[in-house]
Amino acid sequence: MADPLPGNIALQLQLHPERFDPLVALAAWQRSLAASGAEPAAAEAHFIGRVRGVTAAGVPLEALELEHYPGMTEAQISRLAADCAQRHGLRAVRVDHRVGRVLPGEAIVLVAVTADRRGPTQRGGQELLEALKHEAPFWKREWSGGVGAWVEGNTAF
Amino acid sequence: MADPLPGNIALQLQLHPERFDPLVALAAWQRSLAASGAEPAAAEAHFIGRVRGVTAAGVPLEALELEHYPGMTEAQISRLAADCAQRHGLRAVRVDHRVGRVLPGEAIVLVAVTADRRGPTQRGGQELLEALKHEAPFWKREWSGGVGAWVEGNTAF
Amino acid sequence: MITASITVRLFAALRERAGWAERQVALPAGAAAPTPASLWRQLGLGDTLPAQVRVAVNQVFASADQRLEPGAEVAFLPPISGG
Amino acid sequence: MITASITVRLFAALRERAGWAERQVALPAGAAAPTPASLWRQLGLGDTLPAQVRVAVNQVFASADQRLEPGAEVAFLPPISGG
Repeated sequence: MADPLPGNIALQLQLHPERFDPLVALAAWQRSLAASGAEPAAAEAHFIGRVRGVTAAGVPLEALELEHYPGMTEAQISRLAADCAQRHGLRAVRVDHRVGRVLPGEAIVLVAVTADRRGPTQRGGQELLEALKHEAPFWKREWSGGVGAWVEGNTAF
Repeated sequence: MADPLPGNIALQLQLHPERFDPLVALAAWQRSLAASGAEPAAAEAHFIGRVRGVTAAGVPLEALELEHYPGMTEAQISRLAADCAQRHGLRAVRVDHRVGRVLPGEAIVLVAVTADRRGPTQRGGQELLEALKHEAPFWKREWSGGVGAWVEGNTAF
Repeated sequence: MITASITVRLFAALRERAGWAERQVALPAGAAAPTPASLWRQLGLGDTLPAQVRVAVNQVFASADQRLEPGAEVAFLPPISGG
Repeated sequence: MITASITVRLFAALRERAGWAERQVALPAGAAAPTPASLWRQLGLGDTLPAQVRVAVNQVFASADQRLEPGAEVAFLPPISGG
């Protein structure tokens, strides 16, 4: 699960076909970073995205269905993370993303990064989240009233 | 511990005289938000700051000593959080901050916020962190080689 | 004799509209190598590749006009909506 | 007769330089109300309040020139370095 990225950055990436708890994922990540023997990073930023209870059109959402491109999705996230880590001097990156059927309120994405200073940490985490949303092959279908509709494009920033 | 802020925002604030685990604090916060019956927020951002192993001057740090102004520090953080929550439309804010003697690698600050969209969430969390660093009465003393030196101003962003 | 072929994959709305997810396209010996854009026409997906459809070749984003090697996997990707 | 007073508090480097953390300053009956700046001089902390020292009155940031009510708590705060 841990791929070395250029410049000794460690990426942990996990796609979850079932519900996941972001804090459990973060705890596992922090334990593995501590086990590596490195000094804890001075700055760490996390972002958790959860499924809204309404569709883009404003009606109640039953579920979100998340399709991906097995193989390419993982490879593309690795490339995006390596790129972002290099640009911002990140030390470690963790990405968790749901696939399959996701219910309102459930976590859909977790992005966590560490670096030596708070500015690059925050900017790097934000940039990686935007990159995932626009450059990693995932497609959402909103299910409402038994009817599914593919989402074209992202929710407002 | 939970103060209502203007606009129905809940602030949880805790000053820790002893070591704290940010993920434990986050779990307690998430449980209390869930217990309130509100739908989970679509966006949640966290920042954790930890003590570096070297002083601003670059020599090994033994410990950081954190002084605060009991009463004013808590009141000022509440004001800063309410202000930031209103500006960015935050739904919930959690702040944990160490006081006393803090060792290298230990968490010194946790800022966590939720909102309905990722942009305001990330911006609101960052802005609150900067506000804490510049507007909440905390003073750091770096201990190194048995000598303490007060830190004037903040580390680079 | 083994016939060289290219794998074409469709995802999400494109897959559902076409009614298929994956096809093997045989490469006739001696014919010019196809491009993603030429395969889009050849498979009856449309006259021209819409600007919002992205192309991946061997699981990396690629130009719609690049020549495809035998054995390549080409995918047509509707607008991404992850995260 | 109870003498009205003002509490003055110092923190961090200011406290250590002055050698004290808290003092009660009595307000003579009939005298003009002091300001944080006048207390700074009166307590021998310096001629003028340095620009980087911030003032809190009753635990809220305040001007160094505001008149202080009897019973007020005024604090002199060196540059903040939290977070």
